Amino acid sequence: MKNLSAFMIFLLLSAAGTALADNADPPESVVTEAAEELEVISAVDLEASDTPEDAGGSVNLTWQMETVGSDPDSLGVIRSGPEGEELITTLPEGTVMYIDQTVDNGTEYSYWIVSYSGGYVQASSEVAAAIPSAQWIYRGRIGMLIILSLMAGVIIYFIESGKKGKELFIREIAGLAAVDDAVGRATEMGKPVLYIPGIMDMDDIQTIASMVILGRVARKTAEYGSSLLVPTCRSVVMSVAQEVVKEGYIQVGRPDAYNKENIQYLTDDQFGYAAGVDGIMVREKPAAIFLLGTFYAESLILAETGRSVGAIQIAGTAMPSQIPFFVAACDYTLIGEELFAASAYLSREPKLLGSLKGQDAAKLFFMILIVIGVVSATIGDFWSPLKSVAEFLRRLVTVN
Amino acid sequence: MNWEILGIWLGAIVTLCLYSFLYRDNPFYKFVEHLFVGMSAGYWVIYNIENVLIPNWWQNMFPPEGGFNGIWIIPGVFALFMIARILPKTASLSRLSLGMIVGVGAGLNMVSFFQTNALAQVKGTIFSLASGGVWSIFSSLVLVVGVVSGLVYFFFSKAHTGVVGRTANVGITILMVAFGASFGYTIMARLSLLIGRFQFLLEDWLPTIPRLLGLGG
Amino acid sequence: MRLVIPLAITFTAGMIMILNFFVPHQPFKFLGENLQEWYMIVASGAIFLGVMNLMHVHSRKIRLKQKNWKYSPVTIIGFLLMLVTGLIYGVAENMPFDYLFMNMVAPMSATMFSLLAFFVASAAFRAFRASNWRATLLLTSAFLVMLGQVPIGAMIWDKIPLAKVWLMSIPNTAGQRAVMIGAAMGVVSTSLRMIFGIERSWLGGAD
Amino acid sequence: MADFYEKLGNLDRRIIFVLIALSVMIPIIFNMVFPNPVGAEPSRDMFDYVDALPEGSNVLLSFDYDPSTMPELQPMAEAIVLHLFKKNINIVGMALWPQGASLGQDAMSSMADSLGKVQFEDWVNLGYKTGGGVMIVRLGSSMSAVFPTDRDNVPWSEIPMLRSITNLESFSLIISLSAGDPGIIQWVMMAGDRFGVPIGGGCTAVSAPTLYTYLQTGQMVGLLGGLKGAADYETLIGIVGGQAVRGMAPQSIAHVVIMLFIIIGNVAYFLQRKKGGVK
Repeated sequence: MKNLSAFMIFLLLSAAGTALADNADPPESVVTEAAEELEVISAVDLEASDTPEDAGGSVNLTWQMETVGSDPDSLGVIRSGPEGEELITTLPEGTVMYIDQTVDNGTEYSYWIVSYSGGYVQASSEVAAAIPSAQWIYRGRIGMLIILSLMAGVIIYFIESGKKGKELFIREIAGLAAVDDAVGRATEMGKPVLYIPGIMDMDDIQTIASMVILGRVARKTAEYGSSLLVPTCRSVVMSVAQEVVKEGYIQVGRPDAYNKENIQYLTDDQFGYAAGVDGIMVREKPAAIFLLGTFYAESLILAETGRSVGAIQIAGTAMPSQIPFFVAACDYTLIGEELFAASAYLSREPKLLGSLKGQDAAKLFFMILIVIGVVSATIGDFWSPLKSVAEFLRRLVTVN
Repeated sequence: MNWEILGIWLGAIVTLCLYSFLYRDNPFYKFVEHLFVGMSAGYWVIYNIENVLIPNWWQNMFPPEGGFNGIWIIPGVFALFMIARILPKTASLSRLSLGMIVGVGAGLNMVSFFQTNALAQVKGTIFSLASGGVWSIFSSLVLVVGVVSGLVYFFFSKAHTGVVGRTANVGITILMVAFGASFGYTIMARLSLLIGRFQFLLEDWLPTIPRLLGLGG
Repeated sequence: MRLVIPLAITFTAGMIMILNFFVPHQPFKFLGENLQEWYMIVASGAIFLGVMNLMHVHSRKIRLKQKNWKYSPVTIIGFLLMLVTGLIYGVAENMPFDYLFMNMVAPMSATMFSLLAFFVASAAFRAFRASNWRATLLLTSAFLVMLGQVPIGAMIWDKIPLAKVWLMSIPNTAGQRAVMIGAAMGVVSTSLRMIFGIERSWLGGAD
Repeated sequence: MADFYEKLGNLDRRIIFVLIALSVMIPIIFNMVFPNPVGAEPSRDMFDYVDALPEGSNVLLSFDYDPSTMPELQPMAEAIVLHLFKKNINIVGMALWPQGASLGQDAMSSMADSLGKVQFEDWVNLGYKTGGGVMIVRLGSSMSAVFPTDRDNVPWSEIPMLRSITNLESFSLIISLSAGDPGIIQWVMMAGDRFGVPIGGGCTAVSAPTLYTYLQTGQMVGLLGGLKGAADYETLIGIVGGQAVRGMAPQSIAHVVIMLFIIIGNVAYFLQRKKGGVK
């Protein structure tokens, strides 16, 4: 009982305490008023400039706030242009930049920033003006544009010279030399050939390269008369694969042997696809498996299962993280660029071989760039003029 | 019916069925494999409708604030051309869509690969060898020699004999060391996935068995 | 003619994407941004083509009573289950579609992914044999990195983790860079062949 | 006998599968913890650098990850926060990833509660800001311009511990726990290279190799890579049986099993070749 009354007293006291605390409010507001007597700070160093490297219609504004004084409640951006003067936006206090995207190219606009406090404009900045315009080039990408055009020019030059029938040498690529054997073995054993074009869609350049190789493989399987299975992870890839394989069969005069059902879509799901392909591998027991295209983690799931059914496996990808698994689990692996060289190698067409020579020239260019860069940067540490050479080269290959 | 426990059981059953593949192909794996293919295909159809077709196409064409934006008919038409493949008569229309897809892909890949795979890597390789101690200089040298000789390995129009052959040999050697290292390094990440699945089976699923049998809480 | 129009579209689309990267000016900005989205829409719309093929293949299997046809209904039912729940209930959390995804599709994905733990082991056992000096290097560097990853490496010699870091940061970086730069050349050349119609077999056309 | 070696060399892979499964399962069931000696690794460099910071210094801790990479990065976050608090170093938390801010809050507030550290005096969470590298450059000129308030909208000027902080140069060290982009790379390029602030960090195992180059060039003072890095840090600051260290037990056993198989495979291969049993 005693406890209870003590508790009641405590409750009463604490309620009173809260009331007292409420009463303590006014002094605090006095403090606030005192602060308001300080001048409200305004924006300074306002700069307006055309947004660089855009399609126009945009002006960048930057400013700083004064440091001494009381903070405003909010900031307003005022623009004066052909449509007259208007408040274009209100920004929270502390903001120091704004991009106005409601302007027309070629017209001059003036801007100033006002500080609001208590609902009124208490301070205003200087005026700054800018004329928005559109640019024709990203300046940070000029170096890249030059190098890219140069390479494209060289590659196209070699393609043209290839077309003219210039004899071109190409070194042996073990994985591609084995394509015939692999298809031949499958035919002898009366087992199918399985072609896996990676898990990415048709916009992926490795998939595109893979489709080109599929065309060559299809011709071989048509010639030898073995069946070719192509499960795909994307609908568009399935469509292209159907076209390519059909064409391959037509070209060697075996359109009758083409079976559309062999080129099927499974699922867009990475691991659902892996599960489905694993199933095909253990049930159809292909004698040759091609894994060419873009692969992610599923690479080893496929390659190990393929290995376990005793197939000859030829893999190829430009994904640096997956190459090690293919190297470990497949008989032949096309590493990186070798995948892209495959269509030229298999077709032996002069114009395609020419493009390989163009690629070599491009690589040579980069090798020389690296060597000159490293040498000049190293010597530049002791003899400064060379340092600027290295700096120049680094800037050349920098893209912004 | 306890949906949560049912969910755990469904997850555990499909997990165990898929693991049975490690022993050999069997009806359990076949069942779950077929289920997986079907369900995931269905999932991606819905995903594409919900995350691409509705927000990126339909709502662009018919903005929620009203009106009609005619330019979005174009991708719709291209998509229809693609689907027109099912009828032999209209099949060749799909080539137009394929042309567009491959064009976008080729153009986009060309610049992005050139920027991030070529230029950025070349830039990263231009540095002074003369920094740090002997070991650091040696390492930098290995890096530069590795990149350059690796590129020589990829030369197609020169036979790998003589100086080119020897350099290409250095290149393939460094590639092999790199592949080995990368392989060994990834094992940990793969094991983590397996640990995650076993934790699910041992810590989430197993405890539900006594509960279902009415033993313990 | 049956190749000219598609190739013209490829050329135009490819050039727009390239110019879009270098030129901020209109109309390239507008076209470039739109084309990417259009591509996404077309590729997404094409999924119907894929699933129609999937349904066709499996119903045909059932009809012709091909090998393993008894499993084909599972695929069809699984597909319809997701499709119907997704269309009726939507994709919000705690709805049937989400429930099926979280409790079936996601565990199946995670389990397939985790098979890799077994496969890296069997691939390592079989492939890492010191049969020639290159294979020996592959084996040695893999072995050292594995040792460096786990405490036992540091127990044997405290420099082993350092060797791992060196292998990963020097030879591995060098190898990856060489592969990446080389591949970029292959990509540029393949893209050029596509954009300029030099390679056209992907359209099913003669080359 | 050559027959035996051949069999050994072509061992059924299912035996390997069983052993891998067991080596992961047993440590989980028995909750095993292994000792985790730390060699001369980047994680030790990281620890040494933090350990040598004087009491009362300010450290910027950026939580640049999201829940999907929590298993690797959250143990790091907790261990680093604990270490900094124990050393009486002030922590200014922030995030380049939206969900990082709340993950950071979890790590800091739970450690602060157990060590009696006071918010706004010993630690503060400024929250998430978009903009990545560009935003970091702005931090180099003025922190309060980018973060006028902390995560809970407490104004900068009302937080006592921030009085001594003007820009990035006010920090003795910046630590980024990074799951990708934006992350450590942006901190190194924008904060480290431009303003000369030492950068340390932690990252997922997958991205560690790319970041090792920054250690080589001295652009980073140390790095925790993946679960192993987290376990190292836990060991170095003396946590027994921490989250990351526990996760290392199945990893260790499975790694050893795989290495043993590689050895067996090679021994069998050589003995077989010696007997002339192989081509």
